[in-house]
Amino acid sequence: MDTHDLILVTIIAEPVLEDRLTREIMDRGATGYTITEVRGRGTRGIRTGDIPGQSIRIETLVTVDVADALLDRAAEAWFPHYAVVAWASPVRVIRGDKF
Amino acid sequence: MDTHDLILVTIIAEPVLEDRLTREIMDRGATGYTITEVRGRGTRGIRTGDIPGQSIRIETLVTVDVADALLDRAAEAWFPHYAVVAWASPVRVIRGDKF
Amino acid sequence: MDTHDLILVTIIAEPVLEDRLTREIMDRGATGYTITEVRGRGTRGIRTGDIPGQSIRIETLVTVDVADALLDRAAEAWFPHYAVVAWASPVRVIRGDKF
Amino acid sequence: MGVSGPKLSRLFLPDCTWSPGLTEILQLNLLSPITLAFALGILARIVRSEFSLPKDVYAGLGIYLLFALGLKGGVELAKVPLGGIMLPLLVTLLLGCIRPLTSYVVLRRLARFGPVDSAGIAAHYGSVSAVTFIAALTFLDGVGEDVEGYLPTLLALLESPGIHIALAIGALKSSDRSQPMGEVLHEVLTGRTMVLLVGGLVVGYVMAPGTWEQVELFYDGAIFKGALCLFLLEMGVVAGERLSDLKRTGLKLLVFGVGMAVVHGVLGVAAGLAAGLSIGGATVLGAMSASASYIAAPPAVRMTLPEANPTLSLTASLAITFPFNIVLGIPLYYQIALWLS
Amino acid sequence: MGVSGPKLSRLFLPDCTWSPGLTEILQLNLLSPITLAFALGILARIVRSEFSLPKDVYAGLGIYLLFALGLKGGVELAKVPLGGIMLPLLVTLLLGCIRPLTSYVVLRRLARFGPVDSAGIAAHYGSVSAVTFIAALTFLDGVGEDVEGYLPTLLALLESPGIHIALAIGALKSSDRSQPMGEVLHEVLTGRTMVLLVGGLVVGYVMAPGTWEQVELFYDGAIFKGALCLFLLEMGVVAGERLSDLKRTGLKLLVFGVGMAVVHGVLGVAAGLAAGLSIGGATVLGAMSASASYIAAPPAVRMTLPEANPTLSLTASLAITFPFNIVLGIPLYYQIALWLS
Amino acid sequence: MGVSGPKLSRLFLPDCTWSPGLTEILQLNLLSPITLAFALGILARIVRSEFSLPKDVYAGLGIYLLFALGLKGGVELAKVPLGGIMLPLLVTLLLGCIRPLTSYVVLRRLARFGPVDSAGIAAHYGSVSAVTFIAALTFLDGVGEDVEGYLPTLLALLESPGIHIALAIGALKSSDRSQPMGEVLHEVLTGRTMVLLVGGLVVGYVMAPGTWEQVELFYDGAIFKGALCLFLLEMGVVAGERLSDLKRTGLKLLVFGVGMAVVHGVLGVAAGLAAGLSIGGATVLGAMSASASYIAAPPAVRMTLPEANPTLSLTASLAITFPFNIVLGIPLYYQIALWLS
Ligand SMILES: Nc1ncnc2c1ncn2[C@@H]1O[C@H](COP(=O)(O)O)[C@@H](O)[C@H]1O
Ligand SMILES: Nc1ncnc2c1ncn2[C@@H]1O[C@H](COP(=O)(O)O)[C@@H](O)[C@H]1O
Ligand SMILES: Nc1ncnc2c1ncn2[C@@H]1O[C@H](COP(=O)(O)O)[C@@H](O)[C@H]1O
Ligand code: NA
Ligand code: NA
Ligand code: NA
Repeated sequence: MDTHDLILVTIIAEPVLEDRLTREIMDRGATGYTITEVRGRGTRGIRTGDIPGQSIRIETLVTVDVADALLDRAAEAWFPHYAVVAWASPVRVIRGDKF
Repeated sequence: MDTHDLILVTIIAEPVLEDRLTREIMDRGATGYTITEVRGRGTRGIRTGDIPGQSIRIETLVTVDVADALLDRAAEAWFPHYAVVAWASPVRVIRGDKF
Repeated sequence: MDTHDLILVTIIAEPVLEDRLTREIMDRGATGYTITEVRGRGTRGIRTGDIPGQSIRIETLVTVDVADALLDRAAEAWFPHYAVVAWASPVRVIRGDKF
Repeated sequence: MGVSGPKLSRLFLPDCTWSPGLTEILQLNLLSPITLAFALGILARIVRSEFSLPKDVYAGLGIYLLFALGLKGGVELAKVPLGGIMLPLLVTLLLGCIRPLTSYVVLRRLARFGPVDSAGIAAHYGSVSAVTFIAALTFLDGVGEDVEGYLPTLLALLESPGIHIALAIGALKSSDRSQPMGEVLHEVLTGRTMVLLVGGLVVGYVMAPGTWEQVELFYDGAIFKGALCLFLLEMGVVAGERLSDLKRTGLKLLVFGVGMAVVHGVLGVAAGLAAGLSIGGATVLGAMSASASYIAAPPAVRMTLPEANPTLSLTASLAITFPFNIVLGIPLYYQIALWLS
Repeated sequence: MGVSGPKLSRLFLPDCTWSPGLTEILQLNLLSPITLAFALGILARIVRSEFSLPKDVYAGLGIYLLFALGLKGGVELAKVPLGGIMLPLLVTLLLGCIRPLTSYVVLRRLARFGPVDSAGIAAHYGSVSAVTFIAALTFLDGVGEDVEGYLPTLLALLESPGIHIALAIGALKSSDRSQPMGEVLHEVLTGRTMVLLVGGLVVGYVMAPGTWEQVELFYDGAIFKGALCLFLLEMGVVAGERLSDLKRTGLKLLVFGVGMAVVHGVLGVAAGLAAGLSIGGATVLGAMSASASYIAAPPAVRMTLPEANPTLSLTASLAITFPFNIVLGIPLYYQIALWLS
Repeated sequence: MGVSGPKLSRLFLPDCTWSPGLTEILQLNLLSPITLAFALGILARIVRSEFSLPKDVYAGLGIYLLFALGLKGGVELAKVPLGGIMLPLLVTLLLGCIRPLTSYVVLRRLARFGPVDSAGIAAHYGSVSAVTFIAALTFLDGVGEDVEGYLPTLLALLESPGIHIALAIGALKSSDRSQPMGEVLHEVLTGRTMVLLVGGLVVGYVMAPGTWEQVELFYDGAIFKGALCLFLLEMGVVAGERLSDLKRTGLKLLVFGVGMAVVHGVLGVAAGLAAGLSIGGATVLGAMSASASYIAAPPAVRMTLPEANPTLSLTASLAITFPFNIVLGIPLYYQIALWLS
């Protein structure tokens, strides 16, 4: 079995950001992403919609370089004004050549 | 970019526990959490509701100390009687100072 | 508190595979799994249903051996024809004796 | 249509003792759309079909049914002098206090369940199933029997006391009381049923005259009954899913689920007649009394009595008592009401 | 029923100055099923009930209501000569351009909010709430007042210009314009309201004769009103959830939310009468003009003006202006239309 | 209304050859609410609107429509002697066996698709689309043509044989048969359509007399048609989403999707008339026969023939054949039925 070590970047964000975030993720070199509808609570409690606390959780498997680029961009462009939380963790992937 | 190493604690639990778990999570020092509706199967097959197998998945980014406190509490108070599964994994977070 | 180191295997797959995948997961020695409804985008863009992009995300906490068996099986039987992505990461579990 | 027999027989044939036999009534009930839809749902599970109503649609239908029930009840309540319903209210409250006790004693002494499991199951049988109530109304409508319009008020009253009494017993017997009772009390008193049924009652009661007619078609008649069929289709799926648990939970739970329903059903009918309810009204009170909760009670029990096995109580209320009442119980309580009156 | 008084009084009693007092009309509005359902939803939140309609059911009801509104409006639009509605269309467009400006100026100068927050809130008050519109129609139906059937066309026209004007102001004032305006324009113009309301208008307009009657029962009358009650029940829950924010956002937002509604309401009524609308039609235009968006505007503002605090605008439109209009505003605008005409 | 022309012409004007032209009928069909709602959905996708019905609401509407269809069919089935429908049943079964074969041969020989892709697409065209069936009923109702009430029975019969025949062919040609055929057979035979349509047929058939009337308003007439409009609105969105695939899948798939529909449509009309169906009934059988599955077939094909490209089959059935039938096919089959009879 052929495995590769990659980074799983997980981003929790306001739903209005979906289009922009996924576009930026793909632009920076990711080959895909997976989105889950979630709800939650944080320090800001920003509520953008008639259903407060609703967020999306974006996961993307990327190489270390892409992960860095994504997190840099997040720190710079999204965090100042939006309710966004992001983290990265190392994972082992099969079909790793695909990413 | 300013990153911090934190622990991501993930808890799968029966939906009736939502209020209690989130309260205890915040009480023990977490700054937030994210909840996903999930379904699953385990060894107990406990079914509490008219929709069997429905559970919630709570994720919270916390410091090592808070993670320990949470898992201790889980082992002691929730596991004996409830269908709860919990795990911890190290992650790298941006905006880490926030947690 | 009694913790164990286990592997968390996460699989993103087409919904039609749910029954087969969960059966194979249990057959190979897992004690349970958790399923989330997700949507996403990848390189194949395979669309199997009237709601394109809909997938399931299966998580299962298993021992290293079971994880290897699962990923081997995935590489061999599921990847050639189905839109499946899978990865593994080490986690620390309470109630680890249960798995 | 021989269907409207019972009522006609009493109106026009006072000297004649003829009344439709239990068989005739049973058959009518078995072939009603709601019983058949329920049976179809069970059958779908038995053949291991993956069919089920989407979660949100099922919840939405449930909300609609409860709110409709409340509104109609409130509109009718506004028409009767409050003094006239004091006795039915009192009798219902009594049933709410007695039923958890009878359930607990039977479970503990006769069926020999442990104290915590007994309390957990008793909380279910101390409360009530709104769908059973609705099915009873629909059945009586089918046989042409009139009922008091304010009955949903009694349903609202019967829901919570029994849960709390049973939980209090359980709390005394349990070593691990997980949740402060206050929280559970709050949860039950502000639950879905309370908001929709009690809320609907109040809204229906205070609504400006003439406004009910503007929405009646949506909340009553064919639309209500049609939505009820879809709801029961899914309840069949849900109940069918638990049929497999029946083997594990054993014969004594089966006997309890049926026996308790009949005992409480007869008690309810008798109490209803004693309080001056019509035959139809007493039948509905009997059906309520015979029913067991599967929506409000389970989370309350799970939170306060975590040691209680939820499979026992849910299988009993959902896979035994509920189908029994829908298929056989309701016609039986009606027959008993006819006899006793 | 004294309810149909206003209209009757004008038809049969030309010499008589009697008309139902504001109190009478207010009471009728307060005790309408939709106001009561809304109040029940708020109450459920106040007692911290966990009750809420499933997300998808709430969205489904909203879609049904908007599409029904569009269809009906389109069917009616096909009956009037297009020339006859040019003036109302023009007046509505004017309201769409003026209201974001009045809102911005009031917020900036009188209430002394920052420029970006002012623009964000003004985008909400420059747009419109479809539910307020529907509530106004239902109210007028209740008092027996006729309205122009094509009014949904005006609703569709009033939705978007105000958002874009306010966002343009905000973009000038903001350092961080996150989203290219083109994208936001696209998003608003292809949003849910546009597809369902404008799309429904077109479908209703071109539908073959006789086909509307085949679906009318589903899209109009009791089913429409009954569904509206359930929708308002959940809107009550949603608004109730924001009541706690009122403390944080302060008194000046409260004063703004009510005051702006009244000012815009009077403006709308006057504009409607000036454009030749009936008393009912002018009342509806007043209610529209007085209302604030909470569906189309929030994401548009969030995307273009991320520095604006969304709590302020949503609390104002959803927890202040919306309830005010539903409970007091609509009867008030009606009264004003009666006076002005 | 000239709309009821066709039927009237045959009843009252036997000597007169006038009948409404294809153009007239086409126009009526194009301007029906369901065609327009479908077009609106497609348009919403074309302008890249994010509008779509919530998943659960869409599924709930589909469940309602199928169950309503089954119930009505069952009630009607109970009225006809079973002997009288043997021939239509036989003919339908034949269509179920022939259509996957014609599809496979055409795909393989004329369109030159690979064997596995051909089998996959053939499984879709061997099965049936319930919405096309409903649209045909609604169309015939619109032109005032009567149909046999038991037609849903034929629909139920036509759904599964074709899938299994095509999958069997595919399994012979494929190297990698992933799923044991038994499992797939079970999945199709216990699928949503089977539970609701066949289940509904049985429930409707055995229901006690007089009970259908109690729920008829909910399951038939304006509510059924109104719900159908909403459903088709979303089907338009779903089909519109696949329009972009048309470019990739190429012209030959387009020609296949339309040509196969017409061939199967004519076959179905002829078979229906031969089996003694009315003009309306034969039209419906033609529409059924011309239609392709997009609910039951896709997962069955995906599980058994993973090498088959699902984009091909879904684009053909959903973005080509379905719209063609809704917009042009149904009036065409009707015209052919008029000619052939
Ligand atoms: N410590 C945390 N752990 C997990 N999720 C979090 C945490 N803090 C915030 N979130 C998620 O991020 C969203 C926005 O957080 P915030 O920007 O802090 O309001 C919340 O609604 C949560 O879903
Ligand atoms: N090995 C596992 N891997 C992932 N999730 C699990 C596992 N075991 C249990 N779960 C989840 O935890 C819930 C309760 O499990 P249990 O207490 O074993 O019945 C299940 O419904 C699953 O969602
Ligand atoms: N790089 C990725 N990161 C996260 N999820 C992915 C990635 N690539 C694919 N996926 C998920 O796997 C599904 C199938 O991917 P694919 O087989 O590449 O079409 C997608 O719909 C996504 O949900
Ligand atoms: Na209950
Ligand atoms: Na809005
Ligand atoms: Na299908």
